[in-house]
Amino acid sequence: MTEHLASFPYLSCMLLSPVAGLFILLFLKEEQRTLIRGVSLVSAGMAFALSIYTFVAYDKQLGGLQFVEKYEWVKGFGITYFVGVEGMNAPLLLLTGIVIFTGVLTMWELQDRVKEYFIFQLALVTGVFGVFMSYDLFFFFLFYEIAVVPMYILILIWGSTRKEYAAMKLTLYLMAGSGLIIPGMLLLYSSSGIATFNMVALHAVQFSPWIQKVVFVLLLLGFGVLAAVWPFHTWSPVGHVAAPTAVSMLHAGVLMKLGSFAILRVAMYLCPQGFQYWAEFMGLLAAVGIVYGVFVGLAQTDLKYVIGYSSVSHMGIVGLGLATGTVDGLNGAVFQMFAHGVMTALFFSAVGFIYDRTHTREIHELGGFSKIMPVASAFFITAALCGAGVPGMASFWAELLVLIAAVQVFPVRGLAAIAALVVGALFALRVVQNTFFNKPNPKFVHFEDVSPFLGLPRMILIGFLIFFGIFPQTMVSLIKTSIVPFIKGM
Amino acid sequence: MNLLSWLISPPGVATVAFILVVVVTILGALIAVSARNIFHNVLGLVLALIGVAGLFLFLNSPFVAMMQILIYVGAVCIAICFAIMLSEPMYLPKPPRSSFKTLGAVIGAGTVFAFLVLLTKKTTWTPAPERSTDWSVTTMGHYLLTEYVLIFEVISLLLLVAMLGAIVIARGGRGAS
Amino acid sequence: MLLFNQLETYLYVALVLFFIGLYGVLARRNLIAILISVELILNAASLNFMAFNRFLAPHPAVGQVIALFIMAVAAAEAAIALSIIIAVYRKLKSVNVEQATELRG
Amino acid sequence: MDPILLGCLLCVILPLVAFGLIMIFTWRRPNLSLAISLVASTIPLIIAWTMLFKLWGIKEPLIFTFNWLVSDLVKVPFGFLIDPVSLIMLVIVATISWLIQIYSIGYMGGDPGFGRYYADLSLFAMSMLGLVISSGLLQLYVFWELVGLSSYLLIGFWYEKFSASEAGKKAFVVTRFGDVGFFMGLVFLTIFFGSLDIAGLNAAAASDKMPPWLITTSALLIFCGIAGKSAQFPIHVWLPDAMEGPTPVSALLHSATMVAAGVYLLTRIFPFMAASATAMLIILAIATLTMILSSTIGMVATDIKQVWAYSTVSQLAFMAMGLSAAGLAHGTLFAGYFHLTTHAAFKALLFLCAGAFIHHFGTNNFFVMSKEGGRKLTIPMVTVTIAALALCGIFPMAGFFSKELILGTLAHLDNKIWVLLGLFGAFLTSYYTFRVIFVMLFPRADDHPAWEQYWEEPEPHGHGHGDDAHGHGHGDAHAHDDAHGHGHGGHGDSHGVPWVMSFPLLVLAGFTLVLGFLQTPLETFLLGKSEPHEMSFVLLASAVGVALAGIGMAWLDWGRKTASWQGFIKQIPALETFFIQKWYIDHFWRWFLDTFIYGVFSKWFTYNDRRVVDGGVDAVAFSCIGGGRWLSFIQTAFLQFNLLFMVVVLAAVGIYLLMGR
Amino acid sequence: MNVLLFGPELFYLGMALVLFFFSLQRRVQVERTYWAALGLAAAGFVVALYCLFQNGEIFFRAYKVDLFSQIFKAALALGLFLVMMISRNLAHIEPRYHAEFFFFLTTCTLGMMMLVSSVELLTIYVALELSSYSLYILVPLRKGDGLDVEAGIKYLFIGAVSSGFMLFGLGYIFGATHSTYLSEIIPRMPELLASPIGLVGLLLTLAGLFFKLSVFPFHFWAPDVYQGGANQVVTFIATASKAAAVAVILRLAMLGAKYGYSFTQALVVLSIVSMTLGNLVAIIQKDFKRMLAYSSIAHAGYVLIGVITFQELGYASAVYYALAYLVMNFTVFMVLSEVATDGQDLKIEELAGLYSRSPLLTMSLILGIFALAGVPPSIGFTGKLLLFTSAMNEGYFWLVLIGAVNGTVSLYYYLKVVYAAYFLEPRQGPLQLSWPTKALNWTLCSAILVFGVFPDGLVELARTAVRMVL
Repeated sequence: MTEHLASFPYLSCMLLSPVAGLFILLFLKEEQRTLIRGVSLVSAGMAFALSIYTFVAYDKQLGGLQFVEKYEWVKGFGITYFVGVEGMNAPLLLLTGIVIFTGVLTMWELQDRVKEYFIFQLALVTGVFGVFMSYDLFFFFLFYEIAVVPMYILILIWGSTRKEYAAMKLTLYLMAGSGLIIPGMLLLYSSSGIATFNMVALHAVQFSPWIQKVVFVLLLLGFGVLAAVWPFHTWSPVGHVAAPTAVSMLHAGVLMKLGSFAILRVAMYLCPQGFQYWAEFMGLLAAVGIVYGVFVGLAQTDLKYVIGYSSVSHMGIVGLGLATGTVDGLNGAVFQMFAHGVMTALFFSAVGFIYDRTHTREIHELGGFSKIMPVASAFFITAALCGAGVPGMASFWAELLVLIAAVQVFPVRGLAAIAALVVGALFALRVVQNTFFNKPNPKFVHFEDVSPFLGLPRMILIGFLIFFGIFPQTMVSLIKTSIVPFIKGM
Repeated sequence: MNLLSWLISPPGVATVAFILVVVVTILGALIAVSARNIFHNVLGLVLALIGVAGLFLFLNSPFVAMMQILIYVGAVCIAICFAIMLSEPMYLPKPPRSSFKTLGAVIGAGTVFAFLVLLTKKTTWTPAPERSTDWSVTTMGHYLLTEYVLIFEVISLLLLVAMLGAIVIARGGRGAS
Repeated sequence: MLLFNQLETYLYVALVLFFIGLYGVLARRNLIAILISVELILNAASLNFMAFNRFLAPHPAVGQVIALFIMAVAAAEAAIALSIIIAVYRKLKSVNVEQATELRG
Repeated sequence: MDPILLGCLLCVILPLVAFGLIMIFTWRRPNLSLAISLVASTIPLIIAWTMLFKLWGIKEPLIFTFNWLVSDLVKVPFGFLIDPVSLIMLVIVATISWLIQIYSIGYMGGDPGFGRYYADLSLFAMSMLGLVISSGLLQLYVFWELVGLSSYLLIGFWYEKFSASEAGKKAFVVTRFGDVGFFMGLVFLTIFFGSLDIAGLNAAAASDKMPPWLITTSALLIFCGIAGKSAQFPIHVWLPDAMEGPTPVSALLHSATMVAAGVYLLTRIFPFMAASATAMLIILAIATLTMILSSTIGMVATDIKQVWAYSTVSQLAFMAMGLSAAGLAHGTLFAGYFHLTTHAAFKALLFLCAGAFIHHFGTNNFFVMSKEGGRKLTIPMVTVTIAALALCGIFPMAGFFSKELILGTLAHLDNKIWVLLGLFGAFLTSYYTFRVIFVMLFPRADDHPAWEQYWEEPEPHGHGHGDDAHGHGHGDAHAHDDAHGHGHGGHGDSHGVPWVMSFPLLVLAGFTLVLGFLQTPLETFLLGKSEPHEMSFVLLASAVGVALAGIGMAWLDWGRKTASWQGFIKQIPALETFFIQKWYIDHFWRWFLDTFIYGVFSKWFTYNDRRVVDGGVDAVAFSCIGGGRWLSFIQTAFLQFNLLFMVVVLAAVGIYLLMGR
Repeated sequence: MNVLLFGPELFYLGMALVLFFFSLQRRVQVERTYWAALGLAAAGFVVALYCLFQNGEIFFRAYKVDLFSQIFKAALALGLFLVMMISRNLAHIEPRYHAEFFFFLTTCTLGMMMLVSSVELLTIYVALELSSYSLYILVPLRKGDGLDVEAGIKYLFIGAVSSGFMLFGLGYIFGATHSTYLSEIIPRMPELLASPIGLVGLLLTLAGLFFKLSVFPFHFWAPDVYQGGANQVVTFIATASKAAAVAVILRLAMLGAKYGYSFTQALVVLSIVSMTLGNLVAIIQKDFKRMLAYSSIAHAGYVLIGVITFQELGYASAVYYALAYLVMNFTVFMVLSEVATDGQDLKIEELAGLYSRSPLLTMSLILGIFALAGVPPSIGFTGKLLLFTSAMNEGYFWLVLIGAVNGTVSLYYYLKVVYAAYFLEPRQGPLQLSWPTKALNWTLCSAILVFGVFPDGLVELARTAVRMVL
């Protein structure tokens, strides 16, 4: 892969702007709430701006790895600080920027332990950015865990609904995943014979098929936990339900993508033969997840559970796309990561708004919210329609690419996934109908609608969904620049 | 007949004496761990220590044997006696021994014992190719102050620590209570 | 070969002492008796050293020095152990090791 | 830029912009929203007509394509295909949607969701226009889905009403059911053919470049989508329910344009579909069944919109019959397509008239309208009669010509059963249509016993179990007791129909009268040549005869002074119940959904998720804790036990070392 | 002879004497004693750092001064200094014994310093005993109602039996090689390990050291002593003495390297059992220190992973990890002893509401706990990953897998601490921290982060150091 060094450390700045915000926050007092929010917003905004910049400024003609920064880190162990942008991670960096920026805005009204909240959130985001931009396994894994662990505290303190159980379950489950990742990753390192964590260098090594098989399945399962691959998904609905709004947004929107991205970036990239061997299995899990997610979601009565299971289903589409191993499939998978990220963020931010007001998410208790809060409802309905795969939204294209590729490679699984779209529609509309339509619950009629300021983050999300829904090529052409060489390299 | 003449020959006498010493040692050790009266234990220990000192004699080092008697019998055992007197009164009824525990101890210790015996049996010991025959105390003193001088110094510190510690710990409660 | 002129004899005697000492440590209740047993173990060890010294070592002085050091260490250990045992007695009113059973799990 | 291309782009973009503007900024301000929407629908209207006149007589289709999405195998072009077929449809859609927008000013005036209504209409206009001029099937699918979305939004426009939101959901899900088939067909074509270009597909199928199995499979799968959109058996069930939407919406979407999109698609890829005789035969069978089925149900409905809805279903089926028969008999698409055109005019008219009545009387029950003096609304009454005549195929209305053509095509088939069934359908159509007309025209005296029967609305059984998990169907769509009580009170008084509402009626009535005589020019335009249709007088006579017989039957039952106001079907109560229960198809779907989707899959998957999958995870966690507790017993308080343990382990390790050597 | 070679030891000897004189004074001068001890400890750390790059052999080659030993000496000096830092409030030690308390800490440090430099078996033994005896005394020095002496007596006897085993092992090694000098033993190792007696001798010798490190099955003292000992004493045991044990194990285990497959296997098994047992049992603990004891057992298992590689990288990782462990464990203990203002034992739930009682301590606690759990970007994460990496390089796939899974299990109980500190509502008022404590907090936190993110310097240092022992 060609590497183009950065003229200016954009990526490090992107990575460090939340860190800088975090450190400033450490020295602020809890009482200075406005300042705290401001600092968080600025640091998130900087990251957001930089992520947009890298997305736009990435030279598609040039291709390869751009904005590269590379420093020796630990010589004895072959660890380098190696970050870069290519077609497949630029969208995800952008996604992270979007979600964190809107997430900070969404949590603007937080009153409880504001300082700590933003500290942990920024820490988490640092990890997410780091994972997406790292090309060194060590840093990849380091950031991966940074992204996971603050979740515990975020859910524990600012969460709801069985939050202690959920926080513990989520964290342990994800860390159990990394219990599989470590051996897999290190097996690659040790059997490469070149003693480096540099992924690009490791990619050049021909690992023996046996090692590839072992490592791939370890990484698949390990990262698969975070990607909520069936049957390792049960933490996700529970965790989403318990987490506070912005954390759910980040978590479902971005964190789950870490898992699938890592499967692509690490497992498939470094163990192509392992991937060939396990692709069938991976496709099976993904297809089961797609079908399973919608059916289980159909029976849920808590709004966030519903979204949680829809995430399981949608992440199954990502998995299916990855499993195909074709250009279309991978394009679609990456696109779906982005689209699902924005969509779920929108979902959760809409639900969070309603929950903040009503303190319930039971579908039975809600109703007629379109009357009470037309704008908030519109946000949710938009997300639901996007989830149901309505064209004009980004996720439609992603699903289209994945499903076509899937039918091509795994006909039965692909067709099952397509069939699940019906239930997916039923599932999304059922929620919309019961929550937003019908007669309003008199208990809630006095609530006010979203203020323009709080509507802004949601509008940003919708804007991105629709923009990439109408102009999918802006995204796909970018993703393609890295997927095509990626497939060739396999 | 042969045996008798052998017995009165110097090696025979030495062997008999050796066996006697060994028996004393082991008997003493057995008393030290098995007698129910704690004083008997101490006496058994004394016996065993003296036996070991005798063994040291057989091992060509009267100096160490003397030190053994001096330090162990003269100091350690006396200290133990003091401790006995300072602690539990002798007249208290003793709880019955638990056969389960004894069995466990025998098995545990026996395993290690058997294992080490087997090991010793298997091993062939090779003496050093060149062996000095200088058994004098002077040489020992020389070693003590050259090669082992560091340990020698550390031991003194160790003893200081032990003394101070013993004082602090043993005295501690009284002041507190 | 004479009995007392054989390395193995001494090693076996040391092992027997070790065995008895270990048994005492594992079986006795009285803390002082346990200490006595520990002394036996240490004696066994020093007997080992002396035996190796007598039959194998290049310099006969080394083993003797070691034996001396072991004695000193044992004495120090006895001092500390006894003082702690007295402290135990003072606080628990017993020198029975089975009375000291607060810490568990 | 090519003016044609610019025009096409404007047709798609303007309504979209209007939708966005209204939804984001002006949805609280009715007049502004209306203005935006009207601008965004008038310009396409002008463009459409201009293009029709400018391009009248083109031979070669105009194609403009750009890359929309280029992945690897999947290449989605965005483009416009302008040929006679799409031009005519473009004009129909633009015109009717413009008329409806005008009409709605009156109909929807004062509704709190006025702005949103126009936004949704704009969205519909955008997607329908886009659908019509799509150059590729995938692009068509995109707009197809968007049409479905706007249909969902408009049906559930009065979302506070349970039945309305329910119907919207049902419409979306049921059509999605068909669309999945459509999508699968597209996927097959993409994979095995590689392109979804409409012109390319038609050419390839026509020139035998595709394997027959692929054509048949994809054709049938695509027909699933057509069946969903055009409400063919067995997934026609959403359309009657869709009448929950505002009546103009029903006129626009659920009769004239959107539901016709299915048939339009069939026309669009007619050469491709026609390449598979098997598929054509199956389509013909399904369409015929649908036609008979919906006509019979239409005979017993008491809701005027229901009647028209079933009539729509049957007419769509009739078009499909025409097309598939043409496909089987190597005919042309003209018959079906012509009927589509005429039907758009007269069915929209029927609905708009119904809307005028509903708006005026605040009820959907035409018996009630009749009693309240429905015939006094002159313009609607006259136009509805014209439209009804057209529906029955009475000369000189437009319907006469198009129906005649279809029956002619059916008659070309070797098996005459199809044409007989077609005639039977025509008979039923005339009967139920004039049932409505006669009831409206000739109300009985106030004390007539028949009122009792129709005044009392049957208890709708769908509302009883309408909790969230069972949202799907409410079987009976009769109940409209509170039919959109939004702001109609003010209009309910007697000063007739406002001009914004009567104007579209008159325009459409004009079309209904004129269109039939444009048959030849249209055919020339569409096919490049006009073949003289050998008019079989037997057929002509039987067609008209059957229509008249139907009207006569209706007269006997409903019209004449002494009519019993009992349908002849009353004589066979079992059959009547069967029809009233809509052949139990709704029941079937309800049962299917409850039993399989909710009862089996959803329930058991959920159980499995909680107990097996999640339970397994928790079990691991608990076993760790249990293991910790168990292991903690090693750490007894007894020093000597610990020592023993230590010694034994040490010995074990030592023994292992010795053994290992 | 260059005095600097023996500089730290001499300094600590002098320091011990000074404190000894303090203890002889009739008047109890708590403040003065403390400041003297603290000042001396600080000076000692400086001396140890100053002597960091000394190199040479003294005492007739019985004592080797090289970077390896000097790093550990500096670590020990640091450990002592840190423990002194938190000994301002020795609530559970009689005021009149404060001087003795510091004295024993010093002698213990001295013993351990000698331990890490010794290359002669007997010196190792005696130095070990010196450090152990000081600790035996320190544990029951606590004011208490019996737990302290119970812990003390258990500690003592387990230690005595272990050292008995060790002596036996030393004897066998002596018998087989005729020498007590490592430099003379190493050349004979191949033939020695060909006979079982060498292996068993080595195993028994390691028993005494494993006792120090609390590796299974010599771990039994740890929970009891951690719970029964005074907080500061336990801090010292948990930090400095672990580091010393690691150092000497690294030196000695080398003897068995490369020759004994089964020897390595045995160590692997001990490592696995240690971490599994430690982590599983820690889950059910209520007492904070007791939980940390089990965590230390688990960590002993982790360190062994580095030991059994017998390679430069593995050893370097083990050194890095030992140093990391010192810092992170100390951080946690510091918080513990700051929260336990009366010097009492702390239940985990007594950390309740720490976030509002003292945010700074909470930050330290979180960082320390996360470092122990191996969560990035902490020193613990880096250390653990380096350990795993080097083990994987040697092909210990299953070991790494089990180690990594164990990491997950351990997270459970570490998170329980976080849970208590962050989630439960406070039952007591805010904690006041003195400025040195605050500074200490910040320093430790930054150390945990900085060395976790920028490990290169430390790793290179450790690599250079371990080349001395390999």
